[in-house]
Amino acid sequence: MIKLESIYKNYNIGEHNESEVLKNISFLVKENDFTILRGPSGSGKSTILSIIGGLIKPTKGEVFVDGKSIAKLPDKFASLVRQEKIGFIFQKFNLIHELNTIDNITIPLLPGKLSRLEIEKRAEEILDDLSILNKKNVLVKKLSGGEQQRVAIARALINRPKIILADEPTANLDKKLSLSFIQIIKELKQKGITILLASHDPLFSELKCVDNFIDIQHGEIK
Amino acid sequence: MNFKLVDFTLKSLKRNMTKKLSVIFIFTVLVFLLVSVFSISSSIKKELLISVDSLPELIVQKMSGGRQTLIPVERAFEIASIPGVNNAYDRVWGYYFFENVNVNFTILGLDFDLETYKKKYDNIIEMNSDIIDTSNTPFMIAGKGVVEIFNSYYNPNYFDFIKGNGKRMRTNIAGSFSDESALETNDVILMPIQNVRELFDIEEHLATDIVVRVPNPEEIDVVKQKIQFMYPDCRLVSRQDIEASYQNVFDYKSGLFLSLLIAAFVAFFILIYDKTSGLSLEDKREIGILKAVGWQVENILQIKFIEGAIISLFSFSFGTGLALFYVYTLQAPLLRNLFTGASYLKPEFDLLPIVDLQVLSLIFILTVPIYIMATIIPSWRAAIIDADEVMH
Amino acid sequence: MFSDLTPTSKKILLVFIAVISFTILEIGYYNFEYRNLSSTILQKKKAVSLTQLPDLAFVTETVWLRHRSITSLFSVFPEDGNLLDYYPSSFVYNLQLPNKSKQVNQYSNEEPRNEF
Amino acid sequence: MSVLLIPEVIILFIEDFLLLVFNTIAVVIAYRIQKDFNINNTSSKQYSLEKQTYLASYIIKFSLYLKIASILFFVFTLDKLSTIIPGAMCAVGVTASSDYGIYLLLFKILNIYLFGFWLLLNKNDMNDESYPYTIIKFKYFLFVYVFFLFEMTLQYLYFFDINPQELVSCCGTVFYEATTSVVGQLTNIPNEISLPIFYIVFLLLIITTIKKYVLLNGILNLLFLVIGIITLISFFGTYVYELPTHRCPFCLLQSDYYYAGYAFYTFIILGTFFGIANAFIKTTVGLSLNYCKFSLLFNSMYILAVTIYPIRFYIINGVWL
Repeated sequence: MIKLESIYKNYNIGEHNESEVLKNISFLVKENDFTILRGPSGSGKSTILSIIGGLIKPTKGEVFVDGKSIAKLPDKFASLVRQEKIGFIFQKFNLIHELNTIDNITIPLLPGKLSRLEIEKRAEEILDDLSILNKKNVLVKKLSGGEQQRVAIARALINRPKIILADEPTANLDKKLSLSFIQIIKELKQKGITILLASHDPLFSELKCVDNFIDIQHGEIK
Repeated sequence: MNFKLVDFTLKSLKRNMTKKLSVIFIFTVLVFLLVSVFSISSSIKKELLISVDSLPELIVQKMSGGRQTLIPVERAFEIASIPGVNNAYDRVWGYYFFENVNVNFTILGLDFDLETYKKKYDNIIEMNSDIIDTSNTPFMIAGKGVVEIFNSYYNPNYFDFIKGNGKRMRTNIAGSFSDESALETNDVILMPIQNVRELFDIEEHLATDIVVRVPNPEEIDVVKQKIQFMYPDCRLVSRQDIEASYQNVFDYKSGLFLSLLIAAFVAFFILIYDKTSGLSLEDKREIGILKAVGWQVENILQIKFIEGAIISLFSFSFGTGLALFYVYTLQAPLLRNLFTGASYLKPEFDLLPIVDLQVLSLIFILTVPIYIMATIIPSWRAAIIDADEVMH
Repeated sequence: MFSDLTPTSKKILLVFIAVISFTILEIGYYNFEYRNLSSTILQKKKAVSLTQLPDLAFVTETVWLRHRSITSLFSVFPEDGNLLDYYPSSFVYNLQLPNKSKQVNQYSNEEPRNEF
Repeated sequence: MSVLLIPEVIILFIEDFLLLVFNTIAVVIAYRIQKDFNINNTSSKQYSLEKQTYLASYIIKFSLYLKIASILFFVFTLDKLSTIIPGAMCAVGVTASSDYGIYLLLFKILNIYLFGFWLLLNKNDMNDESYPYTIIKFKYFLFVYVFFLFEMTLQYLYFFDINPQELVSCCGTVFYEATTSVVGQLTNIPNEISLPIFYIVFLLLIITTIKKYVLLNGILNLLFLVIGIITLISFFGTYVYELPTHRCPFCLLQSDYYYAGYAFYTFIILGTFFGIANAFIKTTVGLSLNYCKFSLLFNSMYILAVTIYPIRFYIINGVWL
């Protein structure tokens, strides 16, 4: 499902402060796998996720998402891949605070062809699964940390993605919320979604349902 | 037309309304100014143009040394004999300067056989005919402004003109023009011809100018050439010339006004450019989120364009609505003096409520593209923000 | 189509359409009002056909007399050399003098240009 | 008193200045892109070039819309100028009042076609992941920019050259046998020849559309545009005016003929635009599109709209004009 081949990534190439963030990263994530990228913060985990998501382009190397090489895709088509196949969950959730829950969740599908009614029906189903349907019209800034996290998850699921990329999802959650997050991830795995999660939270190490651990140290696979 | 994007744009407009309000305000004030100035000038132009076809087709004036002099009356008979001219009559008229108020009255001589005038112009002249029948002293029909001045300065029912030789000529006020034609006749005084000749001591065989009536418009140029050929010292002013000069002067004035406004358009462009490109961190973050969840650059350009279109259409129609109300209902209280100049006689007149769609489309084509052009580069710069930097 | 709009944006659209339709109605109203002004317009026409004088009585007491187009040619010169005249019909001069060549008179045989 | 102080003329100049500034930005981007745009390398320069393609296409798209609006406005200005220029009854006289007039009008229409072709090319380029035609389309835009500059200078020369004191001849003489002008001779082809050609070209258009000879269709569309305008002026126009001597392309736009001209010109321009665009894209880029359908649709609407007038006239009066 996701295949990286000798990915290199340097920032501000050619200038004095050129920094090599990723060196020769290659790994494979099979269909419906739950993989954890482990490593201290600043080791390039989120850069890898951004490259897989098509947000940034690698300096060298190939990236295959669902069998399609996206490294060289122009931004227009990279965004299309992101919209159709990938759901992003960010560390700081990155929600639009002035909009209410349902508006935040439906954003990814607005440029698409679906009518608003279908989108809202789908959003309500997801909110129901995550049991925050009662907060449908509440402004996001009024929601608690856990609820915001669930809204972020709902937004990632709205376009029925094949892949979920989560970047430090439990970084600013307390233990109880992290456990409930893991519970949600397990349900997603049953639904056949491939999950790639980057985190340095020890909580994930003892998880049984994790198929594969990849350790990243200073931009290299250990 | 993706209405979901329109909906998203409208909601984002509502969210950062305070920032957008300044842009809308600037745009509306500019449109308000433009529409009101152009509407006033087009309604005054309309006022002139409606009365142009009752002007004489040709006016013959004798010139010497670049100044107009009196024209021999018998020339009128020769001109009348030209085929195509149905009648040509001489006119005696001039200006009378009234020092106390520093005003010039236009005194026009008419051969007043009352019956033809009474029925022809009764609705524009309020005659009190008893004065005329009884006394044979000179009488006059005066415009509204003239009558007011006589009431306040002199005497409500007569006025003593001072002739060239210093003697007084008492003239009774026999009637006045109606209010509606104030703008055209506010300073006009009609008097019998012999009284005007007496006042300006013009001999019997001379006149001020000659009016030539040519019923068939095609003939006017031919008749004009013939008269020019007959009297090389005369200057001929045709109605078509006057109409073209009305058109010219208003284009000249509004053109001048527009070219002075170019500085304002440049300022408008820069203001809009700077207002739309000043993206707060919050806006940048929002666009980053949109791109992160799968929006393409084109989608963001689309919502920026929709936002621009909504703001420009709204401001344009709001500005136009206000301007039309200001000009035609409130009669443009301040801006009007810019056009009408200083006149002691203060002709009160209403601006003709003529809304010229050509003027509105002219202003639309002027302001909206400037606004959209000013937002092209800022919206593009916003649309290509790297989602990745904004995320962390 | 309109089902894609949420209530809040419908409100904003309503305000937007209200302003536009207000302006359109206003334009219609003024044109209608102009139509029933025909009596005053007739009076203005009659007044001018009686006095036979162009221009409007805006400015009366300054040095430039009202019907300048019909009287002296250079009265505005002392004010300021390059000042174009104030009065509408005074522009007759600009059109009048140079276009003497306009008429095909016996002096010049210049054909009017008509390459198209 | 030169024409320059008329508000419409000033606005035309402001619009053109805006177009000039933004198209110059677009051409600078076009030059940079066609020099070193390569989809495969992943340098940050390539990335920024890719971003700039959005700016260029946004500018050119908006320039086309503004150009269409400004050509309409240009015709209105010509109509307004006709009251000021002695001897000109309608816009034809005003265009004839300076040598640059007719060329300016032709270039304005030509530029709309060229900009339109670019946008069609751009749409197809953007839909393909590998951005295949980017370099070609921006090389083409350099070529279009030259025409655009040409039009700007022509407009500048034209409005400075108009002299409101000069007597001009209007459509009466401009389109008649005695004229020496280029367009005059063109419209003097006798109707017996131009009409059959007009209908034959249309038949050929139908055949080439069915058989998908794209290149031939494009050329025929070009011919159809020229013949269409000529027959409109010399034959169909007279039936709209119901006056055999009145041959004028602009008076059709006036209100007393129910703005028939706008319908005619929109149909013929749209029809021929899609036809020629189809051929153009096939030749430059080798991508065959199915715009022939639209071209045939609009061309047939044009033929229908134009032939109704003589037939109606014949039915009512039972005699040809």
